[in-house]
Amino acid sequence: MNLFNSLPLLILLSSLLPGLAIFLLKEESHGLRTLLNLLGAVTKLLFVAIMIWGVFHERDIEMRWALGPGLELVLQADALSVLFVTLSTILWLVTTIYAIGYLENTPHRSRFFGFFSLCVTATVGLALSGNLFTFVIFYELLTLATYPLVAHKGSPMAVRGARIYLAYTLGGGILLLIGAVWLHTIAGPIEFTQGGLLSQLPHLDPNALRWIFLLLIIGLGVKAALFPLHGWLPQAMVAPAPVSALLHAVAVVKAGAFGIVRVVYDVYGVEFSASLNLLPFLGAMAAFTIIYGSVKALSQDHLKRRLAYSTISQVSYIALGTAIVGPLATIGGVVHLVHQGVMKITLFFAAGNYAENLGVHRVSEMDGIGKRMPATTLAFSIAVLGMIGIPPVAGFISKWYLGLGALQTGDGIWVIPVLLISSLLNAAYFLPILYRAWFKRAVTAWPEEKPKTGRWEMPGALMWPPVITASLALIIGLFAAAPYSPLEWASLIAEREY
Amino acid sequence: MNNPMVWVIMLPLLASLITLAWPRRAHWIGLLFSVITLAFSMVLVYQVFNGGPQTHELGNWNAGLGIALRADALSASLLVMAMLVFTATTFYADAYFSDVNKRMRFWPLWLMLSTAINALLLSGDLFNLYVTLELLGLSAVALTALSDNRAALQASIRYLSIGLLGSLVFLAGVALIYTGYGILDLELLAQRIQAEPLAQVALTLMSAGLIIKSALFPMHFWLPAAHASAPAPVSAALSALVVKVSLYIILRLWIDVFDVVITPASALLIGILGAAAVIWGSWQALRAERLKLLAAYSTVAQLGYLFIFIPLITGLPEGQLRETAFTALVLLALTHGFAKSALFLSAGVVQHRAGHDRIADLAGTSRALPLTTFIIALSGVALIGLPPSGSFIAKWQLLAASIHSAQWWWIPVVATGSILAAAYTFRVLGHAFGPGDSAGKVLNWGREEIPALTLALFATVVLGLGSAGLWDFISNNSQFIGG
Amino acid sequence: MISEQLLFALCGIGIFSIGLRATLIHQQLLSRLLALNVCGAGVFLIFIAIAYRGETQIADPVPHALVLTGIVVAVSAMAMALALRHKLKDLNDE
Amino acid sequence: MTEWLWLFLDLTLILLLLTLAWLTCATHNNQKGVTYFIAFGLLLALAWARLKAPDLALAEAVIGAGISGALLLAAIKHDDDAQSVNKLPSIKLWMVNLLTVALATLMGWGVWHGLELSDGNRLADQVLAQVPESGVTNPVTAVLLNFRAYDTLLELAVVLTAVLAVLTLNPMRKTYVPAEPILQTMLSWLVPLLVVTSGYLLWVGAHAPGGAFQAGALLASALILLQLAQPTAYQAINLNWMRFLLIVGIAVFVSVGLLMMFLNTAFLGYSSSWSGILILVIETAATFSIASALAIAYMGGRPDGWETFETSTSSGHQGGKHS
Repeated sequence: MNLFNSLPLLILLSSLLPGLAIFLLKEESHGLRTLLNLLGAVTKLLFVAIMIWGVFHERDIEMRWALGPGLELVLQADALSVLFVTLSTILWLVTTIYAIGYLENTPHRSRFFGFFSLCVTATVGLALSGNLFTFVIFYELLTLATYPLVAHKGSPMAVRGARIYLAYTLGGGILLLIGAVWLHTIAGPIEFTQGGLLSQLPHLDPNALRWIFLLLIIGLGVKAALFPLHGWLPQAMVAPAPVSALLHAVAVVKAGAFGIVRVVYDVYGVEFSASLNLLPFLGAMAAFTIIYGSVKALSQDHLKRRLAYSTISQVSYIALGTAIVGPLATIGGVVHLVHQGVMKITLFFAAGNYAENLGVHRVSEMDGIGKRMPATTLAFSIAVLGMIGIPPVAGFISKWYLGLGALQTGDGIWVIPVLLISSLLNAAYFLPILYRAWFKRAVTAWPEEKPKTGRWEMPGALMWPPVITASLALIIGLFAAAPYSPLEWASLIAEREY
Repeated sequence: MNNPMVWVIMLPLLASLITLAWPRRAHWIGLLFSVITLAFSMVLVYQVFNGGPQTHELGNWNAGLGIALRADALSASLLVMAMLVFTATTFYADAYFSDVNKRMRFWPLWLMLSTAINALLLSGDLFNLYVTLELLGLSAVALTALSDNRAALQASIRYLSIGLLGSLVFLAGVALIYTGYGILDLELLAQRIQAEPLAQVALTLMSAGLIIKSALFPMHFWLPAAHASAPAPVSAALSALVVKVSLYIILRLWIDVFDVVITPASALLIGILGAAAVIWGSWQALRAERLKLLAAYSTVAQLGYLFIFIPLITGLPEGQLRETAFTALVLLALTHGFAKSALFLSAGVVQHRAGHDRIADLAGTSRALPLTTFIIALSGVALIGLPPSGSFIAKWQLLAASIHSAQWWWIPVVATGSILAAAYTFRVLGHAFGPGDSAGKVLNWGREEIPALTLALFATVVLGLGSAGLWDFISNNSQFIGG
Repeated sequence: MISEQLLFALCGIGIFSIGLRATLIHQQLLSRLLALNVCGAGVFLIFIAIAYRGETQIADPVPHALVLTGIVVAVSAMAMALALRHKLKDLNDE
Repeated sequence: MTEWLWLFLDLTLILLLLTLAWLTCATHNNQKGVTYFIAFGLLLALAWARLKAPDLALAEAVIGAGISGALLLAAIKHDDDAQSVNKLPSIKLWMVNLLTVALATLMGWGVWHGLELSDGNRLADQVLAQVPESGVTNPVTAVLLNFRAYDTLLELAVVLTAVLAVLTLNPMRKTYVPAEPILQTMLSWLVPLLVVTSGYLLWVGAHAPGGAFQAGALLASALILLQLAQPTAYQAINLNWMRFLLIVGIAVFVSVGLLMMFLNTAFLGYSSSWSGILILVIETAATFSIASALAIAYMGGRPDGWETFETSTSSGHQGGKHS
């Protein structure tokens, strides 16, 4: 086995092994735990760098392990998986730093970071899955690894939130499983194939394929929080901020969206899906979710809840991009996978900082917060602008390509108003926050202000992560045309899919 | 030394005698003999893997006149599972019994139970099966009665009378078989049997007896009390092994010996009972107030899945599909054996520490007993059928078999059962995650937690990732599949 | 010859059924135990009836051996059940 | 003519059997139930004799009716007379009736069909042809201790398991009143007679009805009678001897089996010239085990001092930390 073929396994192990080791650590051994965490994250980043190079040069990166007749664990790297892996690896590193700062002096950190690493392992495994069977396995594992994170605080609220989360995701998991098994029985092992596997197989019953598509999309839609399957996401907000960040930007929601992309492009094939009349259904579901999430976000005073509904809305852009046939829309959808992640994680870091440093949980409490915490608020503002789609922040690029893609097809023209309305709504629920933060004066004292300790507005481990991710959002927006940028990579994916 | 089949039966029997004669050293003898027996069971698997099904004609009389011991892939793999569970539980039991006299009473009976299980799995003769069933039943009841409180005694009395009834009904079936065919040997019987009224009546009787013993719905009513009130290591063996070996005989009869007799309707009937068991058992487990009771009801449900396989296997054409479904059945049985024993052993640890196993009062368990909580979670994963456990792959194949044989109605049953299993597992974990006072080390009761962890890992990781090996083993060395 | 076999085998079935019915009906352990033993005797009678091969021939010894085993197993089970009953009574008296 | 007479006698026997079975099962009174059961057992012994199964007739009389009866009588000795009877709801009763009748019909059909199907020989000819090879001439003993000796070994294990349960559950019953002097005298005759008969049955089992189980049961009844006469007699018995007696049957059986496996490849595969003597050795050991097992079962529990740690529970075993 050469280096390239063992890369996927190495990438998995680089977070799995530290995770398992952390479980066994004593609560007090902070140093060793931090070292293991960072070592794992950096090692993974290194392996991912090698993998990017390998995929770009079209090296074969694949490993297989049989589990029974027709059932193989396949880990492989193609352009799409590399995009997702890179995103999660980078954001994992940042989130780990943030979590170390956030959870300082709280109990059960060994357990937390153990499951945190397992969660990333599952996400990366999902990204690297080479067939539907492997994907389903990691999809379920992700559910399992995130449950203890959501329930982490142990309070009745947390346990309840975790239970709701579990009920939704396991229910979705079963539908996905049934769909996957059904597809497996009529079409054999479902290897992810660029251009779509099923489109190359003749003599399949189109009605069965439609039903299976429905099962798969509902199963995946639960995690991707497509309306009406989104109910768990606002409930899961009880989790600690780094977990919310991870859930919304990297792991769970993204896994669902990624799965939809995989099913449409690499299982059915986008043109074949269109010929089965499946895409309008997906597109309608996505478009409705986009509007619905935005409308709901308008009325939320609780900041994290507002962000949660914003996620529901934003992630559906990915599904929307998938539902429109044409390389430009594909680029828009796929690149939004990255852009939304980077921007949304910034927002959650900032929300966590407000809560942690000042005890601010509600939008109505945020008056004048920009003066008190300028760095965090600046990062927050950049991300917000990106979310609305204002250039040059990354979010603009996604919306631009989605719009172009819709125009390109002709019959996707209805997408344009959706995009416009949603952008207006985004502005409507985000801009007031900025206004309060920067232009209003703080009237009363902050709910629970922590004494200032260092030279910054708050400890560096908490302040820098949002600053870094906000800069990232700006950079990938500004330098979208540079080689290896997410946009370039998404174009590569689109090119290979069509 | 060339007959591991004889040794895996005789070693625990001898050990039982020695522990009776020499009670002060009982635990060393028990541990030593179970490890050696485990080694022999592995030798047997090796022999079957390389040489196909094994036969040992006792007393050098040809089977028919005498009794033959037989091992094929099914019995050998169940045997190894049984011995692994038994050995791990033996290590656990060594630490479990705090009362010296109770420990002394435990060992001879415990080793007798192992003798019975091994003898039953290797038996190739109908009447011999009856004797092993009785040995199994009596030793299991005696072990249940070891926790000498009223509930346990009432449960064991009920367990005993139900068990006796089951074996008598089975024996009545054997009598009919001997009346018509004059044969007791299973392999000879399989060659002679025809789809005629006698065979059908006899199979009905034998199955009815075994259904009572393996607690298939609606004959499950005796199980929860017995399994929940026995001492933890005994519960582990009862749930993981004792009910499963009765089920093994049913499989042996339905899929191997009597396969020509089975009609689709009868297979469907037993599958429906299995489906009812899945739903009912899971529902009761969800409502159970005690952890051990939950585990016991979950056994009722999990056994149900195994029965659902029967209409699927008989409904598939001979060949690879059928073979796959059959192997999945074995995989599910093995996984459940490991997972359920791990769950009961953990419940024992919880009970020891907290003095009770009431689910609603488990708050703080995840802090005080992190490893035990982890083991409960791992076993839960296997019971639900989530990856990476062996039962995930088994359930995948179960669903696939339902689609292949166009018996789609099992799919909602499996889905509902899995959801309910998730609900009862995470109900326990939710309580365990609740706030509690003392934070413990990762490993607190090493001599109890490590055996349990080993079993849980077998259920999840080993059988999950290594299941391909089982497919090779079963498909190459099974007597029945593929005619 | 067939007629004697059939006659006694049917008698065995009758005894088995009487025992089975009583086992299912009785709640009390001792009655149930007697019923189980009657039930067992019925099965034994089926075995011995079909072993009979007429006045002139030696009967089939295999069922005889099986039933002998069965009788010993039955008495063992009864001893155990009675011991359980005794213990339970002791506990109830306390 | 004789045929009709036989048929009449057979039908009478069958009718009596069914009646006694019904009476045993129908009563809610334990005393009556046990009495009927013993009578049923004796009648069954008659049926075995009628069906040319003398070994069984002997075993049934000694074990089925004798020892079982003694166990039952000892068990109900201290029962209260008043017994609460829970009546089943009639719907359930009818379901049970229906089930039983249906099952009986099915079985009747099965047996009838089975008798038609069979050539009537079954294993008989095969076994009888091999009896000369078995080392004994009584075919039942040949089956029990040679052809199907493994069954018998496991059966001894069943007996041992039951006795282990008895030993773990209760201490020995101690409530016996010493017997009347007249009974004492009678016993002093009866016990030696029983012991001698038992030895005879063991010996004769090789070629005539008899064998280890019947002999063991007789020996056990001798022990029980001894106990009735001298309640303290057991205290004189060395407990280590008792352990030895309990396990010796299986120990010898397994040892012979394994030894034969080394010599002749098959477990319990006797060398034919030795088989007679080996069977006798096994049977002798088994007789002792069965006798002691049944006697303990009658005593109802463990004698004093059986559990060596009974007084010193603090013996240092690591597991004690949970208590």
